[in-house]
Amino acid sequence: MSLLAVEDLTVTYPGGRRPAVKGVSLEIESGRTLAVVGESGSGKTTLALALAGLLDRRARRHASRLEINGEDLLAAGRRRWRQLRRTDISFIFQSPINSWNPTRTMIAQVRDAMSAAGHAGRMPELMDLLARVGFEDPERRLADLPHQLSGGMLQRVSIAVAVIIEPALLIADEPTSALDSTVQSEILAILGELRSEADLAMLIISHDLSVVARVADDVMVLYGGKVVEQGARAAVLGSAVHPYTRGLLDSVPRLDGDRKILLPSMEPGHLPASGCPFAPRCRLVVDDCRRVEPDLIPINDTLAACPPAASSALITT
Amino acid sequence: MTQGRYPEVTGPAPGLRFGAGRLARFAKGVVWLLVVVLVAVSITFALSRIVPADPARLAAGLEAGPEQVERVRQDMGLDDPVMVQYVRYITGLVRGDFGDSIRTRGPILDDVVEALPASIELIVVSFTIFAALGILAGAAWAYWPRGVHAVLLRVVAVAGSAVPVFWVGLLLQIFLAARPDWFPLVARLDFPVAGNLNHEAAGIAEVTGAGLLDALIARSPSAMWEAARVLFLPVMTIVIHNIALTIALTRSSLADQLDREYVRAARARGLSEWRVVVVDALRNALNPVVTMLGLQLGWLLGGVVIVEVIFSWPGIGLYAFSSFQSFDYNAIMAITVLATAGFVLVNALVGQIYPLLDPRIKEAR
Amino acid sequence: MTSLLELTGVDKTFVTDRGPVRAVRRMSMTIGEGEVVGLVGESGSGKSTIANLVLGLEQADGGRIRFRGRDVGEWLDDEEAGYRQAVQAVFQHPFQALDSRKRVGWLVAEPLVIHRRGNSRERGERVRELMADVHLDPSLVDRYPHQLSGGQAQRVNIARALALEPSLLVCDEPVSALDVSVQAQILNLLLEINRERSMAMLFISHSLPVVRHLSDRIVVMYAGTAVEEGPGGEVSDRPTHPYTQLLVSAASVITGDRGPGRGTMREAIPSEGCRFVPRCPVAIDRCSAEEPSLDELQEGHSSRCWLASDLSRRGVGG
Amino acid sequence: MTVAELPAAPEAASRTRKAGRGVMWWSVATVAVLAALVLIPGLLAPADPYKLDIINRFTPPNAGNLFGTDDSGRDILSRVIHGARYSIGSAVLIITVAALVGTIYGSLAAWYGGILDRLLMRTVDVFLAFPYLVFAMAVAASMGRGLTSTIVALSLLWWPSYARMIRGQVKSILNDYHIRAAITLGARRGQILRWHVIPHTYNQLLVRFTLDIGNALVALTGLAFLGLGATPPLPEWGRMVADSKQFALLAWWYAVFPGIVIFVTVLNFVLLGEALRKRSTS
Repeated sequence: MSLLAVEDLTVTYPGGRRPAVKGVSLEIESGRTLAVVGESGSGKTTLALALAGLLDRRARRHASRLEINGEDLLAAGRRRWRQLRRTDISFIFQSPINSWNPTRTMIAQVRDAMSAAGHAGRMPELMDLLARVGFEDPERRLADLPHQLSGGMLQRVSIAVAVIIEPALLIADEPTSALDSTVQSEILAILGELRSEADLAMLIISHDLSVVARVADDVMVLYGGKVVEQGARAAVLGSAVHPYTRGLLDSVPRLDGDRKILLPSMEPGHLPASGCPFAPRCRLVVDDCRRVEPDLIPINDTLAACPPAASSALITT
Repeated sequence: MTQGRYPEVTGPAPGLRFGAGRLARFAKGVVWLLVVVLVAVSITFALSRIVPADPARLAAGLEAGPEQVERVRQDMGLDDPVMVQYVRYITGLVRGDFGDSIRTRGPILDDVVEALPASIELIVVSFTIFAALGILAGAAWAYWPRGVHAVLLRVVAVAGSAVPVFWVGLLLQIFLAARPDWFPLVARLDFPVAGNLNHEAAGIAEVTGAGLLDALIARSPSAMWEAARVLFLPVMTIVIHNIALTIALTRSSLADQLDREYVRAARARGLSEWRVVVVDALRNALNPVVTMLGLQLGWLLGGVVIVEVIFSWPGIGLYAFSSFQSFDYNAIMAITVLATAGFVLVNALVGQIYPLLDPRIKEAR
Repeated sequence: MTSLLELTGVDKTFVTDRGPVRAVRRMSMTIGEGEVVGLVGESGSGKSTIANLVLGLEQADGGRIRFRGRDVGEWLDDEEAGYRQAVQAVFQHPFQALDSRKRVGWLVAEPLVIHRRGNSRERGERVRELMADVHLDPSLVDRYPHQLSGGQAQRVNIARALALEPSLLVCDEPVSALDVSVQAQILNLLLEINRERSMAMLFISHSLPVVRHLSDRIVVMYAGTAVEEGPGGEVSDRPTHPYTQLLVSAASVITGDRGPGRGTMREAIPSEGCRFVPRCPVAIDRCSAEEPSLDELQEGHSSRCWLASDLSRRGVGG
Repeated sequence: MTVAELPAAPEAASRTRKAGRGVMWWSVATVAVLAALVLIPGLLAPADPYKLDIINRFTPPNAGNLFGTDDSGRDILSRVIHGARYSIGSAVLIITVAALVGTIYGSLAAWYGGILDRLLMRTVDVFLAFPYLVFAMAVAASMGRGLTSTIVALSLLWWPSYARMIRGQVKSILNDYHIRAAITLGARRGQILRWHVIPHTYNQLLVRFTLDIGNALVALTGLAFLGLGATPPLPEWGRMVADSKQFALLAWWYAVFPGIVIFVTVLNFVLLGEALRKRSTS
């Protein structure tokens, strides 16, 4: 049974021209990692927040199913969500420096978090975990204020605090994009290690395909609030069919690529009010795309929301 | 590149020197206080010497002949060169001597000491009420931004700052003290005496001169009730006028903090709303509020004049007003100096609060 | 290749409230006419300070910066306009670099007005030309910056920089604030510009793949100084400094390789010896005692490491 | 990177924007009325504000005297209308002088920086440390009572806050990225200041100016209440309320109506200022 199961999740902000997240369905099993890929405006952060009950009060959420550990959470109140965040769901944010109160010492905030989760007595264990993830001399350094620690160190604390409560689900929203590339790979390695040890389900959100490549089992590509393609990591990264996914993959400069050639790049564009959100930028666009919102259909090894891609895939194979 | 080609635009700010320490900062503060007071003294002194009215004439009284006036002038040292007078005044100040009042004919310091408790009582009580209520109301407004209370608070915040304080005082007097005589119209009429409460009538001893405090010391509930009734209208006048800014600033500052990512992150860690909103966000939001409250407390030292005049509150403000009315320039100078020093001191104290609210600030200004 | 920009032994120290910070230490590098040099390093490595020094926004404490053989500081003092026309810049934050109260047309024309090029009709003509050069829709002239997308805003910045036809373009992280799909467009545009106008560029980025894609030569910076320098392909394919090797392995390719494991996380930078020692997997005793110099291993490929020749033979991950 | 993913709520925003625009138009209209009072009181006032009529003193509000009459039988409404010139006119004058002096002073400090900046701003700090009411009393006492000396006193005390605000603003604008961009384009000092710095101060300056006219009005009438300011028989608003004090129990309208006019006027400037602030930040 899936640890997290979501069906047809839609989140709307009052006055938004289109929903921030529209009709997203996903499942994650324990011990597996789902990566959600998307650029700014894709609705990926909204999705993550919705799954932790952290949406803004003005946001409206609809879904036909929302279950964690088999528990139906469609009607869960704020109290229940808070309880869940103390025991079952952990969240890691993008900016390590912004996820801690700048005016209180780290140790005070870490203690707050531990006692909120009912683990006040496990501080020594947390220190051990911190030391294990490469945070030297945690007792002393945690007495500092957040701005006195580097981004990499702060993110290690965030991860340690998130993991020590032994959650069933770990949601990480761009956990490395504010960090330097060498630090980034260390953080990813730590996340991967802790995940497989604790056998928890992980949802990682990123705009960076190299991050996805490194940690994901399954990949889901979001554009304009809609899932445009999803599948196993190898399939999405290796043989994606949706023009947006392809475009993303192609437009990343690679170390082993050709030097000083033009990268295949996508047209700039906006989000249309109706039809396929990607239509204005798409090279496969046909009239239907502007009228009908395409559904996910199996094409080759993945599910993709692109009928024209399906027909061209048939032709090429 | 030569110096000064461009405005100072780039690079981190030139650093604050290290190891200055508490003592050095304290010394700096004292020097600053002295400088400000000296400037204030000098300006008011210069002004007082171009007063169109002749102090000697006033001091001698209207019936005095020219010879008498001349003698008074000599007694007061007003015929000396201005610089001599200035130096004499400053040396007097250093010894704590503000000179004599023309009006009451006693040393000004005595008058001031007598009037001070009543003013301090008024200021402290009003300040505590509007600061506490304002922060509370502003915080509630920021946390629950919609609803009837939000509309109400907006009205208070906008109207409160627009309403002239003397007019509020008059209206309160007309509609709460005169028609239904729920409250005493004015504090007491047998001015000048120390204290704002008729201690004799209330049957308690006069210890500090501040009615409420004396009633507390005497443990007399009836006197406390009387003291509170006396205080009510003037305090309300000050609160109505000052609470608006506190509410508005607390609200915008807290709303800003509640939008920050760390608040969401704290919620994500399962912290209770109380911890997130009060321990984390509100504490951070108080920084600009404290700055403003410090300034307001400073202004109150001067602003209390109007309220004291309306309610005949026998404090330093009323004393200043009476001195001004009778061109008692020595008294006016003394009050200017004291109020300025008070303002600087209050703000120095406020400077000590910043590091408590935000430990990133080492060097408090 | 004649050298256009030359930095020799440049030093820059900032005084901060936590004591002095040496942002740049004895940094030397050159850029030839029409050459694209990529400067790569992590945050705090001093790479942006280099940009500011070249642009005269900061003053070096020591060493020399020469442009066309002439000291930049001197040049700025005597004839600033001349230097500004020759050296232009594109910054990291596309929106912040544009005055929010001015329209696109005004912004693109600004350099022409400053340097008194043409009358207003000719300038209008030139603005249209420039916007076409950076593939901006001419109908955007009346927009304010906040009405643009990130990619469009960065194009406006590039158009402004091109207006004076400079011979060197300093690009300080020009794509790191942009989405991946937009990033490719801007990289392509810069590549076109380099090709069509043979404009030299100092291209600064924290991303090795991005730098490698665009650059003829790569300079790797660590803790304020260059640790490796060489032709683009050489540095990324056969890195000889352990830091470069770390960068290469961190920039793992998409094909599914899980990348490197984690090293120990030490961030302190020692004040003597090789600055990289605390993070170096191969450091020997000599490294902590004595800082290596930037030595040439092969034609045009140098490395600041005692073990460089061994490491170059063993290759990445050796 | 993808920081601004949460879309603002455009609908709610547009609702408040509409309300804001309503407030703004209302305020602008009121300001126009006030301007008329200041410029042509003679055409608007029903009676002569100075004409004594002892027999009809303390007439409560009626059809002939909408606001009633005062202790000398003068028509309060007419006095209020004529008083606008003295009250609002003085407030505008004070703030204009303060804003002008403060802006120049603050820009100089920010632009040159260094020792000059420190020196200039220390002076400002000294001025800001004076408790204004007491200080104004001292000034007025020495210059003699009257509207002029109060205007001088308040202008003297008001400019430092502008100097501080403008200095802070210019400083922060000079640190903006777009200034670096302008420098690298080769823009000269004057051009940077003219094109890229000063226009960015307009919004806040305008907001502050509007709010401060209200504040100055409160300060001015407060001083007038203490007998510092307009001398009788000038129909200045604060003076009128002050004069009414001793008759407060006898003729409530004497205190109430001029007070309401002051309140509404100040409120109006506050609302206009807030509306302008909202417009400039959205």
